[in-house]
Amino acid sequence: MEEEREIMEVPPRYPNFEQTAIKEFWDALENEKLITTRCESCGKIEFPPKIICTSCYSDDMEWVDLPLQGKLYSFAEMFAVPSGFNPPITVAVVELENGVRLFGHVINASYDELKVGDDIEITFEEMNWFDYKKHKYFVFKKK
Amino acid sequence: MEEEREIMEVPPRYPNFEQTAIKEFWDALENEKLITTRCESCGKIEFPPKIICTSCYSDDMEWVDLPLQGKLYSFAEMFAVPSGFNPPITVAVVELENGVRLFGHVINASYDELKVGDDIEITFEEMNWFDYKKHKYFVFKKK
Amino acid sequence: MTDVAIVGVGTTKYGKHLDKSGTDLAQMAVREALNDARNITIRDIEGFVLSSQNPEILQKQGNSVNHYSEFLGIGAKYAARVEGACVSGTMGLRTGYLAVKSGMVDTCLVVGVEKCYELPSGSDIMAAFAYVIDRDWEAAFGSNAPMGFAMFATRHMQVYGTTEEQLATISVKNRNFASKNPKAHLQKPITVEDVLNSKPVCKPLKLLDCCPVSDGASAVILARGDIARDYTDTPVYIRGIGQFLVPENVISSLSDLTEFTALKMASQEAYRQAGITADDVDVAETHDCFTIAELLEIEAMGFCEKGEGGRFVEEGQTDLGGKVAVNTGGGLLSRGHPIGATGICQASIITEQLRGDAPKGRQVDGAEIGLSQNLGGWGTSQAVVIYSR
Amino acid sequence: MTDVAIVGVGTTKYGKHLDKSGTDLAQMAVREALNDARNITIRDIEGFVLSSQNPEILQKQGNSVNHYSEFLGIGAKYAARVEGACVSGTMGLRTGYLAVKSGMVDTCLVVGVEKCYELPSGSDIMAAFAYVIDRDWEAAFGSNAPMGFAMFATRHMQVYGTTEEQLATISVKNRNFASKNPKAHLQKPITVEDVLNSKPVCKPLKLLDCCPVSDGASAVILARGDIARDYTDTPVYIRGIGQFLVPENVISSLSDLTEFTALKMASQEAYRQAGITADDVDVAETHDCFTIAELLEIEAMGFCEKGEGGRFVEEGQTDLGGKVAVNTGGGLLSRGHPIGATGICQASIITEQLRGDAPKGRQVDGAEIGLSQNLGGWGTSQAVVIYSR
Ligand SMILES: [Zn+2]
Ligand SMILES: [Zn+2]
Repeated sequence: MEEEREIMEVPPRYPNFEQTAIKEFWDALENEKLITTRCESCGKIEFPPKIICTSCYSDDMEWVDLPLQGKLYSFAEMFAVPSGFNPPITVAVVELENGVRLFGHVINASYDELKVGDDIEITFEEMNWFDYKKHKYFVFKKK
Repeated sequence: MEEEREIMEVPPRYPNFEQTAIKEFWDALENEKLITTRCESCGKIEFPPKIICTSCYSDDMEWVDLPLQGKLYSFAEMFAVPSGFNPPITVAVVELENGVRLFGHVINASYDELKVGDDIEITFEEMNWFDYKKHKYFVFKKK
Repeated sequence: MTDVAIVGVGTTKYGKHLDKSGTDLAQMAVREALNDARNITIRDIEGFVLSSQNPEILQKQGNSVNHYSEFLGIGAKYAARVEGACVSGTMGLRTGYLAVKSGMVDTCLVVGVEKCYELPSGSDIMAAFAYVIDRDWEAAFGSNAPMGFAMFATRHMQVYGTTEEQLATISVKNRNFASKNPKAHLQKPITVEDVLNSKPVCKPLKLLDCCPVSDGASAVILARGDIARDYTDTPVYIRGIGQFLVPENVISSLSDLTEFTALKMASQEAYRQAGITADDVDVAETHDCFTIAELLEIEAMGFCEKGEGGRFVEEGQTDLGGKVAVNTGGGLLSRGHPIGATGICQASIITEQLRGDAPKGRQVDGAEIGLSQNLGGWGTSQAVVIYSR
Repeated sequence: MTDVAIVGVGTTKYGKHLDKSGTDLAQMAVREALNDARNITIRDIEGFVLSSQNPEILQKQGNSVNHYSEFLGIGAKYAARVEGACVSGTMGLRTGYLAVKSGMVDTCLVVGVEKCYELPSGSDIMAAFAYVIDRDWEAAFGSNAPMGFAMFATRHMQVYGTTEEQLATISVKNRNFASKNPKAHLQKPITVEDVLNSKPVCKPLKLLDCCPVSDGASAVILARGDIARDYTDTPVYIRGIGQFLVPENVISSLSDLTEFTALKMASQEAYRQAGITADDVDVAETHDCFTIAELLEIEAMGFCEKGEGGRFVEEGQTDLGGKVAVNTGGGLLSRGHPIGATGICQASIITEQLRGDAPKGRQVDGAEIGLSQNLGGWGTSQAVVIYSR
């Protein structure tokens, strides 16, 4: 009834793991550690990591570990995905124990198996990146 | 003394010769004819061709031949050129006998052989286009 | 300060315009706007705002305000290309409004245009649209436009019990309006079952919960209030414009996925400027890029309570004869969404409504107060305009 | 209507910032601007304008105003990304100015940023810049930025006898200023011979007639004139802004390749608003993307007669102690040209001059009236700002 609509490419997947002020973050991921920045002046923990605090504008930022436990805040299941991914992909926003939220893939559940509030564990998996290599990134696992 | 600066790519060379409201223009070039639009309401001759007059906004446009003679209005010689071209390229703005100006390549003279006001003849040559085929376009020849 | 009025509007049909360039479409829309006004030629217009979202990727063309100025034949003493993803149109309208309001120009042409079908495939177009998403922290993992709105839908459904049927109702209503709008991209009526049975795009959203990809251009001519009647017998005045952009862009950075927080602020500001409340609005064009978006909008703008949107649309309160008629032009869902043009087209549809010129089946009887609402990002960049005769 | 003042300025060093993202650079510039003002945090600022030319191609990132709002932590009730190729910065400044002037916001942050060296090669960067040129009627045949300005140079030289040595003088002067500006991209002094002997890029222009490719960000904080002293002891007021965009974009469409016609109109408008003439200007930052551009600018703005620019610069009239000091920050030629940032950086340099804070060898003694001039396209889109204490 509707005309067919093809879906989905995406821009090259891009983070540059070498030329970046947050190289520590990418290096930590390779070691299956999840870190972000905390402002030493006002205490704000931000994700994504920043070189300057978005609240008080201090540049005194320290790296801190993020908890690897959280709860499902919302989720979706993508049937039309960019090249380089195999549909369907379940994606979610997860709220960590300290209130920080992350976006990523859910690796062990489809849409109908999930509900808001589900307990989630953070783990790590290799993904394809713009440099045509595989790099580790965090993913979500329903407990 | 200065750091080396690499120069020049260019966006894909793009005109779509089939899906366009000015297909007549591209078809005419293939037959070594140079045409543009004239507004039947106010008489304005415009290049590039338009589907609606930029002066009186009539959409009553007719195709007319452009003269193939003109004078050199200004010129330059490019040593850094996009891929697909061989440097150096002499380029020019030529004013036709009816006042219309065109931009294109000068095929038979370098910078030092030219001066403003030189007599120019319009001719046609094949060029590479985004569809990876060759298409004819107008070029300039110093008389 | 001076009032600002809309004195002319024009829009192309929205859809696939395979044989038209972006500049062709813009010329067609501006021609209609100039003809809709009187005593005005392109040379009489002092300001020029171009709203286009991504001609760089979609058309491989930058410096679009200058590119379009040549093809539109407009010289301008205030000019800007204004971009804010899907809210580009209303950002541009507001910027043109400021240029007139501040006395910088007496008249301003605002043109919205997007030419999508120049790229060779649907995949390329979708890749171009994904540029609006944060590259490193979201798009890198495959995020696309339906994804973000599906996240809102999931949470709204789980927290408030909103149903897929209720969302489908929105799509059906807007298609019904579009069936009476010859300029709409998709005009064939659909049923709730059609929506529910359409293929999943991003659960819980299905194909008919999503707007199509459209080419198109729309234009409005703004003028100082005190000279507006030189150009039309039926000026429509902009009574307020509210906008809000929050410091949230990555989907995981959004503070609340059950509401458009920025829209609550933008609409309150617009109401304040216009001296009205939500109850006063007779007709609204809202940004229904996905069905869930329209639902979140009627809640955020106060047409109904938070969480009540599903029931409200089910009751027909957003249809003709309801509390407020929403998307009588067919909405993005059916009229189409040539990105930069959408906010301008909304203004043209409200203008038509307030003039009483919409056809039967779309005209809101006695419409006095109109509203348009346009968003960018994940609803994180919002703009609301209030209009009256 | 209210006056509009600059109450804080900040800028990163311009150059290759391989380890910084666009958002990193923007944060650095805004941090400096917030520190330059007093009694103000990011949460106190009501408006946000982002000027960035082509993050779509250069950084593969769209919806930049929302992307940057997250990293800058700014919520805004007026927000827009404003783009006009190389004049994006001053278009953005003027748009922020209108938002304050019209009373829409009390304060507005205007950020200009361009991140070029994220692309893998110089060829890719140059390809990205070529997007500003009309795709079908000019770029398709290899046109690039030096080409258009070389066309002006050729005709100006043949019609008025302007020489390559005179053009070189401009580059030497600006590099000398840059040698005293630690934020400039290129700081090592050069001679006329260095310029003449540098390799041809597009005859008659050589490498040292051309500005480099730079990363960088600049920021200004605008405030209503009546509250400006809450934020600084040394507000610098915007006394006039003139702009003009002509309906010409393809190089062959330009009416006159010996002058910047649009700049004559933009500068006259700026002078009119400020109630001054060209003779009153003490210090000017102009858009010297190529040496010929600065020459055309001093003619178009009336610092000297048309055709006299070559002699004027040769006499040192645009150097310290001359009739008007031009590009005391080093200009685009040496300070660098991170496209969207340039117009904002010009405002910050004029602010420093009018505060008397520029270092010896760059400070214009007793500078009272400052001017900045920024262009887009082939000089077809122009903006001029007049400042004073
Ligand atoms: Zn802090
Ligand atoms: Zn005509």
